[in-house]
Amino acid sequence: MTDAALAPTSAPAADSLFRRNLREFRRNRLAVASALVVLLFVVMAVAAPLIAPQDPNATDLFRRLQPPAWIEGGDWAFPLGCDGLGRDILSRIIYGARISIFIGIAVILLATGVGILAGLAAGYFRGWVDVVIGRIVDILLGFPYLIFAIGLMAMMGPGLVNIVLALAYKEWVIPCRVVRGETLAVRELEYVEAARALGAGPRHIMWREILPNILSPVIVVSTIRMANVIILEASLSFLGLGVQPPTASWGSMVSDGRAFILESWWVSTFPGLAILLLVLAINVASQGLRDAFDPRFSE
Amino acid sequence: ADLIVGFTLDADTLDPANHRKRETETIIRNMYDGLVTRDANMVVVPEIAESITQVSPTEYDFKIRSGIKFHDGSTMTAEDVKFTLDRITVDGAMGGQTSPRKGLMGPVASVDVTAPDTVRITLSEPWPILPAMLPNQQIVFKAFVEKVGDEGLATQVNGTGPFKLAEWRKGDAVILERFDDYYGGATDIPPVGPACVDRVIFKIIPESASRVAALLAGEVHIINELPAFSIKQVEANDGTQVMTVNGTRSFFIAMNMEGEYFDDVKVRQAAAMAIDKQLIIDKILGGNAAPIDGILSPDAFGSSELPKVGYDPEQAKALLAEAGFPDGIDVTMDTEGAFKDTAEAIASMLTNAGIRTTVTVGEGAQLSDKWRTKGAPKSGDMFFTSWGNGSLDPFDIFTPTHRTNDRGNSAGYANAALDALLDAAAVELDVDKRRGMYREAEMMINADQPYVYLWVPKDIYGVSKRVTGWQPSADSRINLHDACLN
Amino acid sequence: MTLLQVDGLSKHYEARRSLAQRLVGTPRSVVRAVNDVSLTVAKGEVLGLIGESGCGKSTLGRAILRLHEPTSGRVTFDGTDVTALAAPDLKAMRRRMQIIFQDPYASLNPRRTVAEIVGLPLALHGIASGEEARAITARVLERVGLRASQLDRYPHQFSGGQRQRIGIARALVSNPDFIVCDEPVSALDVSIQAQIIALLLELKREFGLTYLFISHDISVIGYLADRVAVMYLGEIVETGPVAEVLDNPRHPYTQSLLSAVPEVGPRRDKARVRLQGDLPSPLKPPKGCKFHTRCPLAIPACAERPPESRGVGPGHVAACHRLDGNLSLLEPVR
Amino acid sequence: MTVLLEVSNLHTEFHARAGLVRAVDGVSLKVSRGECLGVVGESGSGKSVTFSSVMGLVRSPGQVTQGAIFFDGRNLRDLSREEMRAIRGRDIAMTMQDALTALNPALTVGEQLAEVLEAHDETLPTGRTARRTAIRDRSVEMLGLVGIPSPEARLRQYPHEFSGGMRQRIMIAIALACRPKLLIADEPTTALDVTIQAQVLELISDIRARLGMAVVLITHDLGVVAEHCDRVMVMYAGQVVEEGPTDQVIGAPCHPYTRGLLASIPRPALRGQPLTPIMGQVPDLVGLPPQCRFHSRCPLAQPQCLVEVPMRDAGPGRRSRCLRLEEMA
Amino acid sequence: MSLGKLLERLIQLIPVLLGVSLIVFVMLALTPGDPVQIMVGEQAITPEQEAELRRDLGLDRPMVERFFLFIANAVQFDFGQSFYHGRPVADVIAERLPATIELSLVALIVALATAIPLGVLAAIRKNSIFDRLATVGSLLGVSLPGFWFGILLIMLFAVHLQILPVSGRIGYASEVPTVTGFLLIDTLLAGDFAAFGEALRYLILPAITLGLPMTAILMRVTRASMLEVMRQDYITFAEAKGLSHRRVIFRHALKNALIPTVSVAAIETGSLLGGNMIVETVFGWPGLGRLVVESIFLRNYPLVQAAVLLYAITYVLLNFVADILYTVLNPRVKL
Ligand SMILES: Nc1ncnc2c1ncn2[C@@H]1O[C@H](COP(=O)(O)OP(=O)(O)OP(=O)(O)O)[C@@H](O)[C@H]1O
Ligand SMILES: Nc1ncnc2c1ncn2[C@@H]1O[C@H](COP(=O)(O)OP(=O)(O)OP(=O)(O)O)[C@@H](O)[C@H]1O
Ligand SMILES: [Mg+2]
Ligand SMILES: [Mg+2]
Repeated sequence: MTDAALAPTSAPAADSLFRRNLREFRRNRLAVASALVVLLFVVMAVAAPLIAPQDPNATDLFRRLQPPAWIEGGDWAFPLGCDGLGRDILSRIIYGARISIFIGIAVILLATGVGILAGLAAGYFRGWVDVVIGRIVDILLGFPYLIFAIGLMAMMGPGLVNIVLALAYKEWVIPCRVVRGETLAVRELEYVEAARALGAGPRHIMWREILPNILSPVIVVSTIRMANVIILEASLSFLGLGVQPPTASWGSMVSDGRAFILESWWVSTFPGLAILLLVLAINVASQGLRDAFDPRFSE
Repeated sequence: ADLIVGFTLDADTLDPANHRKRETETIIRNMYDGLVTRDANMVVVPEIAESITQVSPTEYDFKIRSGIKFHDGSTMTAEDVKFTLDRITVDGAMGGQTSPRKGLMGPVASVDVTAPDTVRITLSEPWPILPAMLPNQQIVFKAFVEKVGDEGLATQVNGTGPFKLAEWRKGDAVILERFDDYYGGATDIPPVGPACVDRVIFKIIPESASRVAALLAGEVHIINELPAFSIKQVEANDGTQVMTVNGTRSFFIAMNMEGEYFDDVKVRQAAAMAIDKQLIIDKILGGNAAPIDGILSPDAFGSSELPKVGYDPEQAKALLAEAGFPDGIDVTMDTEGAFKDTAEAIASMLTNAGIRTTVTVGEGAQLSDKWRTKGAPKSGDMFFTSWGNGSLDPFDIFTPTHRTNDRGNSAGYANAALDALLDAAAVELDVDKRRGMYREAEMMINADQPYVYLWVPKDIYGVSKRVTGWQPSADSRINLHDACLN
Repeated sequence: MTLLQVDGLSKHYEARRSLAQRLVGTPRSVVRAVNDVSLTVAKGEVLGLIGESGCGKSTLGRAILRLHEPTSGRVTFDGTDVTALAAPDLKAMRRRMQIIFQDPYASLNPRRTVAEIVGLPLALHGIASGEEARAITARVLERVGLRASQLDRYPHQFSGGQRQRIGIARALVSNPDFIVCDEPVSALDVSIQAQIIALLLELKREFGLTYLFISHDISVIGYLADRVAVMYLGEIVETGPVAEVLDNPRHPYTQSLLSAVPEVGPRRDKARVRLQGDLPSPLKPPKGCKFHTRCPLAIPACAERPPESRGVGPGHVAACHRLDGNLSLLEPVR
Repeated sequence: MTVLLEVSNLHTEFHARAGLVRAVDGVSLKVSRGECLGVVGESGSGKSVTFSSVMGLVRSPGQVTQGAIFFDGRNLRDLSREEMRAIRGRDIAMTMQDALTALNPALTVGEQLAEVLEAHDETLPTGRTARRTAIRDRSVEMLGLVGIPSPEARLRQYPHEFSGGMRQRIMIAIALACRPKLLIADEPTTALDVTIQAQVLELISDIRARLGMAVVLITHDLGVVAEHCDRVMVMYAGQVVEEGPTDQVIGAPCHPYTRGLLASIPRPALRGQPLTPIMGQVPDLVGLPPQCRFHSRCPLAQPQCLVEVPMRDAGPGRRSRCLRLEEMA
Repeated sequence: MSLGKLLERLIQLIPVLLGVSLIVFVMLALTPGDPVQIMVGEQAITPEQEAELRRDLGLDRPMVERFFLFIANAVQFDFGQSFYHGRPVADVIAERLPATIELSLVALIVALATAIPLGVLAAIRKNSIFDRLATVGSLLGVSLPGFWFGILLIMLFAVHLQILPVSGRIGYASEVPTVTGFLLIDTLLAGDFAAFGEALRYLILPAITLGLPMTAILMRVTRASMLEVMRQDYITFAEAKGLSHRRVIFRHALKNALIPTVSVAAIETGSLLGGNMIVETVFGWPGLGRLVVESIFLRNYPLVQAAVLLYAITYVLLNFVADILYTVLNPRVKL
């Protein structure tokens, strides 16, 4: 063959699809800013002991429902005021980030892991595997979410691990559906057939050929769902099934504080805003991810 | 005018003999009257009965007022009273089912109509508190029950109370209408006569913030279970005020006497000393509770001044060290979600005194499996809980929580002398003697400290200033017979 | 010497019916994509396979490789009955029988580098690994006209023609004897198409390869095949040496196909055969001769029974009821 | 023959992620009434964009930046959106490559046909029922014209209920519904099988002859051009590189690209002889220098070719964009 | 739609309902907490009375027997007696269900009615200020914890502005005869327009709280699918036909763009129905959700079982409706 056949292509050398997508993502300033906010929250969670001004669990009934610093009766040592037991709201928000983010990440990791396994199996093997998994999915979807969560929590008792399980039990259905759909599409593609023609077995095909190609929609969906999980944890708290005291989670803070909302609005409003901000940031960032990594989904 | 009550829970059923909830009774009680009732000071007074005579230790005669009409205009007779009481006390009297309210009637052996206007209740053994328990039962119309059946009674009302049922919007509201032919109610509680307002509506608002909001917005005129922290706001609001009444529910912490730490009375005393009750009452309960040093509320029969366990964390630490725990102990305290706040405040006080306490919030059903074990072995360290005493008689609070292996004895307390004393007091007819026996019992438990006795909170109501003639009552009933709306 | 022999090969696709559908009695629907096909390919030969879209060309190619399990029939490759092979032997056989796909985009995994894609057979069959595999891969890549420096790039960094070269390299790396080329050039532009055709012919000469070359472009087949098979609705209607079939087509379908091909060059008044109607659905193929619904020469017998294949010249076979009449659509009618 | 469409020095650009794409770079062309112009070129050479520009359908991020488009004496670039909309579908109609994607899957064929009549046909009666019947009759007539059997019933069906060839014919029927003066057929047969392709192309030729309209036939396939077009225009990388009467261009191309294209076509006649493909590949349109675009692949390339090459006359009715066209004869 | 397909659907329903019943049974069985204990509470009860009560409630039988009994009765729409209400579970649920459905439907309608136009507009004016505002708004919508937002709404509209009611379904001035249980319908049937308006007023806040996240999601779906559709060849072809912009957008684009919106709406409505107990609690809405949550805590087994089954049926039916809508929008799909 002549050299002419080797004329350079437009793409720069040694550039993976991943990096190209990342570059694309970086172009989206709002998304980058949001990703930074998320990062900030994560750092805050990790470094909580270093940055929290007060012990988050130290109660002081004399400071019960103390307003934020800028309001009459406030104190700059407790910038966002105190809750019903006189604990520093800011410090609890900082520590609460640990729980809320942990729950978000743990649930999504668990759900995505299970979802990928089930979805791959259903989409690749089809047949009865697909039917069985499909029915399980139907059953779970037909089961009202909160009822199941309440039942599960009542069954297992409260506790962080149980909250994660109660939230993950159905969450996996979503990645599962995505993975199954994508797998059904991808398994028909010629490169999968090519791998088979070369003698590759199902394991290789599922893990090496199919999975890498369906990961980006899964990641996109998972990040969006993470936002949802953080909100759902708050709902569980509302029903009295949240984390154990004195641990602070944003959800339990909002839900405990809602009783005071008419007179001491700050107790639930600040953690509520923290949820709002983090969830918003995750959503914006993941929409940016979606735009960059899976243009099919976006405009 | 419509008087609207923002109320926490809907009635489960409108059948006076087939429910177990206080909230249900509160609603029913405005449509059905009982043989007797209680006045604002919890004194039992005749209502449908004109007078009560104790004929013998086990026999009570009730003379029935004449001319009392049911809502449909029929006249009530002694037969209806007998029918009502039989329905409650005879096994299987409700279509094969036994009334869940049978337990409230004690050892009733039979109910007989001895004269056209007299009903006699015969007990199988003396039970001095029968009159105190009777306000919990309401008279139904025999012919009506036979017509609509037991199931029909769940949704239809034909009572003798000041209001008749207009409409029951399940889960939303119970709408009552004034019964114009009302005989007037207990003569001991003036004014007597038909109700003041045209209609009364129990509007169900379970979420307390929403209930308060509804009061402030003028949508409702009375709300129950006003949270203590909302008092200021209700008072600050122009048209509303706060009304309180001493409650009947005692709060306490059970310490597992079968457990590894609390088997030692020193540790139990240390716990009691570590807690600054008054501070919690002031700060969290807004001052709306009476501290207690024994199980009985200050208003209850037989209560008396007891030696106080003062707040003294240093002494608590010393006691702990004496008990062999100089470095303190690590324990958990179970409680229901509703009391999380208070429990946490207590836990942090205990922790300060070396009893490092973690609060575990559990669901009521599970906690009762764990703590109300009727003598079965217990696990866990502490249980922050409460026990109600609607009759204000020690009988239904002291015995269940302190008698060996009784249903509410969460501490696992076993004291044969106390058991004997309680059993004797239950059937003692001499009032003063009985009072003395309970004093003795209180002193006994005061020494053993199986529980940390905390307080009896007041019931707090938010009330529109338009409402007159209404007073909250200690049994947490909302009797709207005399309430008017300006 | 016969390298590949296909006997009575069929591949039917049956739409899955759920239990519920079966209970309700939803009728089964079967696509007879390939129906009782027999053919042989000699070593070193290029057999062209032409036919319209959906007639079953790809299915036949894949059924031969057992990428799709044949419904019935037998494939013998170099004396081995491929259809009877168990999994491990089949895997070994895959080294010798390869395939190149039509779509240079869909046939390369976008998440894997060229080295991984081309080197995959080496890893799967344990031929080589590590540096050795890389060296082999680089060599093959250079052979198909790419640079070794491009080994670590991803498919999207290549043009369509280059991607097709990667696909060819992947098929070549395990040193196969036989390659199914499933329309390897139809997605490419004319100028690129010529590059690839030239490459395939070079490789064939160099490695003594045998091709089953699938295409719907008669010009391409005419240019590079030794023999040709014409397919219609899952069946082979005519086979023969390429010159024979193109110059003297005997089946009316072949004839109309040839006449429909637009040709570059001075316009000559060639006789046109205008077929009526569209390709019948393979779900409900016509009875008898499958072409009879569109055939200008159809007689009642055509609708009743399928025609037998008959020799019509040296190595030239056609399946038509009306071969005897020696009719040809191509005689100028006007 | 009078000129119907005259495009001069048309430039259309796209602001893509990678940079500015000059998809159409100085294209000029003429189409006379009743004539069939073939447009050939490799994928991405700007064939479609050129004629989208003519129809005013270039969408963001694309933009027509320069040039004039005279149709029937009016410069289309000066028209308002509404005026342009009135011309589209009535005077200039277009068919697209893939009929399955070009027909709306959610609407019946009848509705898709009727709406174009509704939008443009001024001869329709105004009364509601009369109008409806008139539209219906016209629709039936159009489907009949493109050879769809039992058109009345077919009007109520959806595109997916038709075969590929029929869909293509339906699209042609829609395009022709208002008897346009110019039909732009963008690769009308690429997605079709040979036998069906022949049917459709003949249909277009037929109708052209009957209605006397001009046709622009965009295609990859020189064979199609050879058989159906009067004149041909060859595009390469956004530019026209050669144009002229079909037999002349195919018989004696005077641009090395055209020549290379013709030599690349495998033919049975060439069996055994090596093909002579054009080496290399189409250049990327981003940031091309202003020089001969075929230079890197051209067997005749010389250093002096590295300049901007204009279209030059190459005989009667023929033009070519090659510095060395004289040497090619 | 053929009868066969309908039958097929019904057959598919069976394993789902069986599975749901089984799970709820196992769940309740494994959950600690004894219904009898909870019921009796602080009251005194003898062991004999307790045994009798257990027998009355049917709790003395083994688990497996109870399960099959439940299934056998459920097939005849008999779900047993509620432990607390002294009446059949079916009656108790039937009284609460219309409120839940009404709220969910209104929330759904509000969500669709705002999400679709907003989504279309955002897509048409892609990258405009409006588009960005709508995007941020929709993200806010899914980021708010519902109960918190609900209470904020009450504070603002009911307490401070006093223009909307705090809680309940309708005022008590008028008496509306119950026909369907749906107040909006019943008031109209009664010809009482004032009551209709009042019922609407009571619906506003809960419907917004419940519908907001869904509005946000649907808006995003509509916008994305609209943009996707606008890129399709058939839109270009419609433009090439010289059709008016309105026709291209609403007739050609929207009809296709609604397809994903419908399927997402179906899924979301399912979670709307099953997840509105929080909104019901905050707004004192007398729906089923609240009752079920209470019943779980009270271990009112028959009620929980029946309600869960009902939710599952509703979910399946909703999907069925979505399927039908799907075929209307997308003729390629055949039911
Ligand atoms: N996996 C499958 N399931 C069901 N039917 C299939 C499947 N694959 C192919 N078919 C059907 O089998 C028939 C033959 O398909 P095949 O792909 O072999 O045709 P082809 O001749 O290669 O067509 P093309 O020229 O379009 O590639 C078609 O009708 C097709 O719809
Ligand atoms: N929306 C767009 N954004 C960016 N570039 C575009 C866009 N549309 C077209 N182009 C560029 O314009 C150039 C010409 O495209 P055009 O569609 O006209 O080619 P074509 O000759 O019609 O090719 P084909 O034969 O594949 O249809 C291409 O290089 C393409 O990359
Ligand atoms: Mg194929
Ligand atoms: Mg094009």
